[in-house]
Amino acid sequence: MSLLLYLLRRILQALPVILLIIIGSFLLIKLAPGDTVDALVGDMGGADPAFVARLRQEYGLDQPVLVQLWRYLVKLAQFDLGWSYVYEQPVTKVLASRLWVTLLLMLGALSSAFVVGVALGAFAARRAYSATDNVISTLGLIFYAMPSFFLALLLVLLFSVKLNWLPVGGIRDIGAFHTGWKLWLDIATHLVMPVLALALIYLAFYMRLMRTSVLEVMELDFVRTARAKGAGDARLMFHHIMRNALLPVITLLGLQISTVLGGSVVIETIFSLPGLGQLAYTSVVKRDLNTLMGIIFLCSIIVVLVNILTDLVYAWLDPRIELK
Amino acid sequence: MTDAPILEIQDLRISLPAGGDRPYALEHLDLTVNPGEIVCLVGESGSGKSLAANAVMRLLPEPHVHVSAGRILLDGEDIGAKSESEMRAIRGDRVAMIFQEPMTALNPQKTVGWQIDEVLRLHTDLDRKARRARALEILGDVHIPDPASAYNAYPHQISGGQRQRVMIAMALVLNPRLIIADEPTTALDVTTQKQILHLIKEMQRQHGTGILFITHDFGVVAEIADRIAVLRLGELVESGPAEQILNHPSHPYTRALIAAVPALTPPAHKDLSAAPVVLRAQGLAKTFAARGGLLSGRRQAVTAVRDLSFELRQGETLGVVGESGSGKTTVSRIVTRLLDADRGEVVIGGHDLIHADRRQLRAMRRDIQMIFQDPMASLNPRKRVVDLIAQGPIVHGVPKAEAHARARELLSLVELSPAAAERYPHEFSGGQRQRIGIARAIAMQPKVIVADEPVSALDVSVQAQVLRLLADLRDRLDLSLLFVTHDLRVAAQLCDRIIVMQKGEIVETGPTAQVFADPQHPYTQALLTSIPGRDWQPPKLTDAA
Amino acid sequence: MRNTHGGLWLGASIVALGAALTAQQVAAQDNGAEPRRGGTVFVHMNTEQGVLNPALRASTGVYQITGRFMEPLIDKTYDGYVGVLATEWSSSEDGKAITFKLRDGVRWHDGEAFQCDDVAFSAMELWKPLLNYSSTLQANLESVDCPDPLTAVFNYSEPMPLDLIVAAMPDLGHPVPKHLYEGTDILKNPVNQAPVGTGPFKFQEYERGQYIIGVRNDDYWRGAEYPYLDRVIWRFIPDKAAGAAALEAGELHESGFNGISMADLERLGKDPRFDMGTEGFENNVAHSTVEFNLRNPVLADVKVRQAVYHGLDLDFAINTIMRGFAKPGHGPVPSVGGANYTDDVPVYEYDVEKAKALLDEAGYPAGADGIRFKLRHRPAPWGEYTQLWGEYFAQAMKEIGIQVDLVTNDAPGFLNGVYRDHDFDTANGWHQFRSDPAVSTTVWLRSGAPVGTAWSNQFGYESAEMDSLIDAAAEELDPEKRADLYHQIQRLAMTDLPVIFAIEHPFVGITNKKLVNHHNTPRWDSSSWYDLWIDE
Amino acid sequence: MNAPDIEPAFEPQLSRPSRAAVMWRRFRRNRAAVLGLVLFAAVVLAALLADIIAPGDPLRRVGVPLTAPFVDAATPLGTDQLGRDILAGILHGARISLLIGVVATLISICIGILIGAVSGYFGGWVDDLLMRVTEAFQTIPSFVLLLALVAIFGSTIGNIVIAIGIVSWTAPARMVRAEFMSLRRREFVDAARNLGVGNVSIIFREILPNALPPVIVFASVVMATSILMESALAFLALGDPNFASWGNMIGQGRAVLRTDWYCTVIPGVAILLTVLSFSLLGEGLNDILNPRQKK
Repeated sequence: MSLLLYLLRRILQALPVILLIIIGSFLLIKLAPGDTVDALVGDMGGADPAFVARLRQEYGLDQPVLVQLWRYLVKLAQFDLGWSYVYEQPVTKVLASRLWVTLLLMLGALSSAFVVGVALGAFAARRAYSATDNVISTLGLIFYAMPSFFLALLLVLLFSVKLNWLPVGGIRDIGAFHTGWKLWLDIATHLVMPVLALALIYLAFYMRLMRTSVLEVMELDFVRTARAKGAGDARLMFHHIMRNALLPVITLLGLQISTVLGGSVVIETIFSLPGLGQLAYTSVVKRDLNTLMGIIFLCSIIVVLVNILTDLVYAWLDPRIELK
Repeated sequence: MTDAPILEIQDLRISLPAGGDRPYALEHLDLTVNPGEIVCLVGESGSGKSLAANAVMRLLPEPHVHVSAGRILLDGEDIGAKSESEMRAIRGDRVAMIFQEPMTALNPQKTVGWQIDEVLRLHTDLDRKARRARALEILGDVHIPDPASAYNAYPHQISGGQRQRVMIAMALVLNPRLIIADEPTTALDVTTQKQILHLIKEMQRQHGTGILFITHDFGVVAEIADRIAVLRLGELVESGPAEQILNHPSHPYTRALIAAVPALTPPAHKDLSAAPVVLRAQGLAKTFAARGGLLSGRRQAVTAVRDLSFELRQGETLGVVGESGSGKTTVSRIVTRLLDADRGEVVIGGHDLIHADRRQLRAMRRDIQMIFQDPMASLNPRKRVVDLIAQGPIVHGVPKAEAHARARELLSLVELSPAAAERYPHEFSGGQRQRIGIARAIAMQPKVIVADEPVSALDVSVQAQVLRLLADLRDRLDLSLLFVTHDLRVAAQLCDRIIVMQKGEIVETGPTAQVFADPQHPYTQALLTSIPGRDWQPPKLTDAA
Repeated sequence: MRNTHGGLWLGASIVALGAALTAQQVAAQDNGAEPRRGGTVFVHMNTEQGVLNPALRASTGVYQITGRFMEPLIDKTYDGYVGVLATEWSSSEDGKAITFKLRDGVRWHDGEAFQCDDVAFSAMELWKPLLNYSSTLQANLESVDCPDPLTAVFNYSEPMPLDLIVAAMPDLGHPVPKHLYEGTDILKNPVNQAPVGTGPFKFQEYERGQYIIGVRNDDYWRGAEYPYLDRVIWRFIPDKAAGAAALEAGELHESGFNGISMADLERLGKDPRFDMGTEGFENNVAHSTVEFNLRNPVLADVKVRQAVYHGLDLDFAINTIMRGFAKPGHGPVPSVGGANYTDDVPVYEYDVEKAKALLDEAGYPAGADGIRFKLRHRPAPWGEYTQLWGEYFAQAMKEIGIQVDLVTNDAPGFLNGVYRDHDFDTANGWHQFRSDPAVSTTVWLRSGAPVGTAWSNQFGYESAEMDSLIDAAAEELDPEKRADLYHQIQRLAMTDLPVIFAIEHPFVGITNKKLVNHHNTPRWDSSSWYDLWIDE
Repeated sequence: MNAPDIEPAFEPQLSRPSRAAVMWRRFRRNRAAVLGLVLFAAVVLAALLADIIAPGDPLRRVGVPLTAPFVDAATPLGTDQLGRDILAGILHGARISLLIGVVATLISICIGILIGAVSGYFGGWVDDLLMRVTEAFQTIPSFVLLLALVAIFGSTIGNIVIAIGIVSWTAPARMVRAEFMSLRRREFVDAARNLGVGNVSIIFREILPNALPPVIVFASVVMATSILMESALAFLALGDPNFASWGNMIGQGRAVLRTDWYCTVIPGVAILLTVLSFSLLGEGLNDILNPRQKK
């Protein structure tokens, strides 16, 4: 019950933020030169004036901006995200077909970056200032310093073109018409490189933070207590240090979720993954306002949910925090 | 067996990393702990006493800090020759440790039961049920009121005293031969401290355990020690039976330390009823409200101070005494208006500080200055000493050159070299920093100085010097002091009158001598009887001025 | 009723062709093997337009997909125009009535018969009011009569040259099934995304941003052996490098319209697994253009524009940016424009000294820093090569003392900045030629288009002479006279230089050699692929 | 007998080495940080010497397009698709990258400090409001916002820098806020208020200098991400083509990656090394400014 209340309160808390985002982004897009009709005409290679004027009227783009905003908000309040004039589909449908790809990508990248990063970070901290530590830390930094697209291109070159192990792009082998577990296996194969490219960047973050955090926790009194109790190194690490050291890493995980969403733009482009990141970019370029607003709305909700989730995990890890 | 010493430290030397202040943290240390004996290792900060304890557990941060000479024998076995896994079997089983700060010494993420259970799991083959039974039993032994619920509680859910009981339970659960207690009561309130000391003694008597008790507080030493060893900068200066060291110290350092312990004899009562009232507090109240509502969740409202009134007269030192949570610190903040009171007034020089507007407030700040508890935290580390001291006058319109010149004069007034002016706070020791804090306060030529635990973070010997300086300045400059402290010995030393606070209210007030001699309120009585070593009268050592 | 000469000839040849079409004589690249039934072809799509109705969106990006599903009345082959859904066409003497004979026995994918009603509905409800470019072409269309189910008569208020309408039909003459559109909001009709046509493949599935699947139409009018393929799958891969990698990995079979970068085209072209070239794109030649804003007083001086032309090293541009797949332009009509094309126009060869002299003459001497004046240049955001063009332009202009600041924007920003706000000095982009100058080229040079119309006259160029030539050409029925008028237009455009038609280039495609019978018509990527088969 | 010298004289310990020397010693101990400093110095040097080693406009045509490195002495690192000297591009690009890194970081840190300081110092509704705004910015995927800003306002170098600044101020703001929230409870702040020092003065003169060290360390991260962001923008063809930037070089080189790898790889490595140098420097700064007890 208290958990439900907590969730309700968190969601209510998020509403003004989401509203702020919606209004802000709407006005921002409206500041842009050109609208979706211009973009459509650009794709078509031109059109005559009557055609253009008719489209504008059709899409309601001839109205004042504030009227458009008001109409949008009214529709949004009824959970209607509107119509995408670029995809000629309801935005909900456009988003639904993309969301799972991005979620898989993010989940895969973040979880592998998190797990490996935490493990390597803890390992490096145990051997702090040794050669092993230096190698791990430096490799982490190099992956972090490498532009993601550069890394992605190198991966494609190696694994797809040279070795022909992995498909170059897409989310599944369309012509194969796989079903069941074969389909999932196929999707997994397609996600290996994108996930890797995205994960390697974030890996460095988690690794470095975990290393610092473990080093800090190792200095704390209760670790000394545990040692005084006769606990061995492994026990210290797993029962006493790791769990405490995870706290800042969890916080970072929550904070980074939107960054990862953004970072997936480039990755999705390179690997032709039909995800939200690529969609967001296309929507900006095509001024597909409804779709873009839909993405931003959806992202906000994801970010809010993930943040609530990380807070719950945090509270679970740290009994001192009370969910109130 | 019974007479053989549990612990023998022979000619121990602990090396520090190269490039430090000194090459050895500890040198030529000899120490013996016999069964059923409490040996107090006494020293000020930097004496190396905690490292000695860690060396016994072989928990030094090696290789930077390591034992470079001497032997440590536990029941006659050299622990230096043990392998790491043998050491692990010893730790927690034959030797246990109790730390200073029970909050940080317990893993915040594990329940009390889990943490006691861990000791049993590591060193016994008991099954889960048996371990649980043993843990509950030991929790009962250390007088935890409800062992079953404490077993499932997290450390933050129980009080500080209970936490230290849990630590003791954890140390005792396997009946170790030796317990090393590293300042186990320093972080506790006096009344709790008394109970914990009592508990340690009781346990030691029951189990015949040897205890190596590390402390800086001679009051505590007097309370429990069988034998005493005094350390100074890594060297053992004196050791012997408690009675001998406490009453007949021979080494000058020991004598100086003992001389610095404030006596429990308040100064003779000065009659100040004729002196003008410089500060009058009337009906002060402060509640820390539950913030927010829907958007941030509810917190319990806490009443820190309720309906508090007192007067401070010219030249008087008024002590505000109480344990943590009594509201004494809130009083100091309200009176200086660092915190806004909910109700009441504080009248200084005919003006009410609480309701002063921005401009009046700024002018009135001159009249009431503050000396803070933590000499490191209260000085901006990025400012030079001269800027720190001159800052107040400059803010109030004194030309910079003049303010700086005055600041330099003040340095000599607080017995610091003028060269100190150009230095940064981190280059000074704690006592020196507190002198800078004092100089900063008097630079404003205030009518009232509020001192919030000004010596509680300092070593005993330094404490004495700073207290002497304060008393001296008060008399020379005819200052009025509002002196907030938890330490009754310190209060007895300096205060003309005291206010005893409990849970935001004054329970007793009166001239210090009178309160000490004949406390009326049960709480005051409890406080006074809890003063460690109250029965020990530090000897008058003529040579230590 | 009298057929015009060209119309008669064409009509006759089409009848012959139509009769012989079932034979396999078109297989230009036929490797001699027997065509194999079955298989799936994967096609690379660079852009995604969301609308799959060529009668609503005239764009190669749409044809590339819908070409398999929906057929035009007339298509273009290397042998000229051939009937697809029409079998014959002719014009009345006054040029105000055009008659199409329709093919018998053609059925929509849903089983309904294809009839004149469909053509009439499409022309009046879609081609005339809704289809970009077609609106201008069909501006004078008054009605379409159906004297019988297989005859459609288009009635115009002004003479309509048969050449023009025939040339326009492959792109702008796709009928839609009337029974699925009538009485609906045409723009919102879901059939626009799930097309129902008469072509060799039936639409099956469209996953936005990912793929479209077309499956074999077992009831295709050309006969049961067509098409050979079981399936065509289009994959949307906007990233060119990713597209190239997918081709290389064998995940795609074909990419057209410069869907991958020139460097990768060149590289894969050397790979024995691929055919690479401009065959099959002849219908869609484009000009890379440098456009002037004549509202700028500096650029209003024709000498300055000539100097700019002289300053461009077109051979360099052709060889580096276009990798040799291009040639210098000669005005608004490209060399594939047939009779309407002429190279008898003024030319401006690469000559830096001459350029400088012209600028001096125009009164813009070089300053102390070697700079004469500055230009704000907007390169069109149509991918890598317009961007490179912009940077090359800046490079080249610096050589003759003109400082060029590049202003980049995305597509809406660019179109808005150039066509609506005229906020540019120079711009570069490309301009596609659509079979006949009257379809989409002359509108660029004529004055009077409303401000803001993309690919209209953004230069602020106004020439009464040009306007009257354009108007005359649009209504001239005699092909020779028409051609002559277009020659004059080209000469005038090359003299007045409101825009430099710097180089003309067909698009380049790359195809896996497993495909047989590919790129065997001048608009192959937009055609039906009924005879394409895969050898694997 | 005199009182023993318990507190050694009231003299400060004058023999201490100067602050700078201490810092340098701490820094030097971290070998990786020294490597970072060397790399950073190399980048700065490249930027400074660009006009001497490769004078003239780096965007002009100097040779046959797509000359491989080490083939022509005039263009030792080769030329790109338009015959531009890659070496000149790398050297002049160092300026652009540094410019983008430094200015974008300054912008984001300044916004971050302002918002974080006000929010953390005053708390209450001011904090609530500013934190909602911060959350809003943090919730929108920053790269998407960046894309939108640049796409909308045009890819001039100024816009790019400002846009990067706008999307990256939230982390510094939260950091400054957290610092302020803990520092404002410190006794030296109370001491200043007790002396009558005003809010603005307390924020900027008392608290800020103490809150800065972690922010300065974090600035190296912002700097690194700024450069990465610019390169990602350029990769998506949203760079400013009027300047030779590494991102632009990669973006254009990508088209010829498979045939002429050096057009992409050389600027790619330049970015990698520069970002690496910032990260390593950040580590070193961290050692200087937030020293831990342990060696």
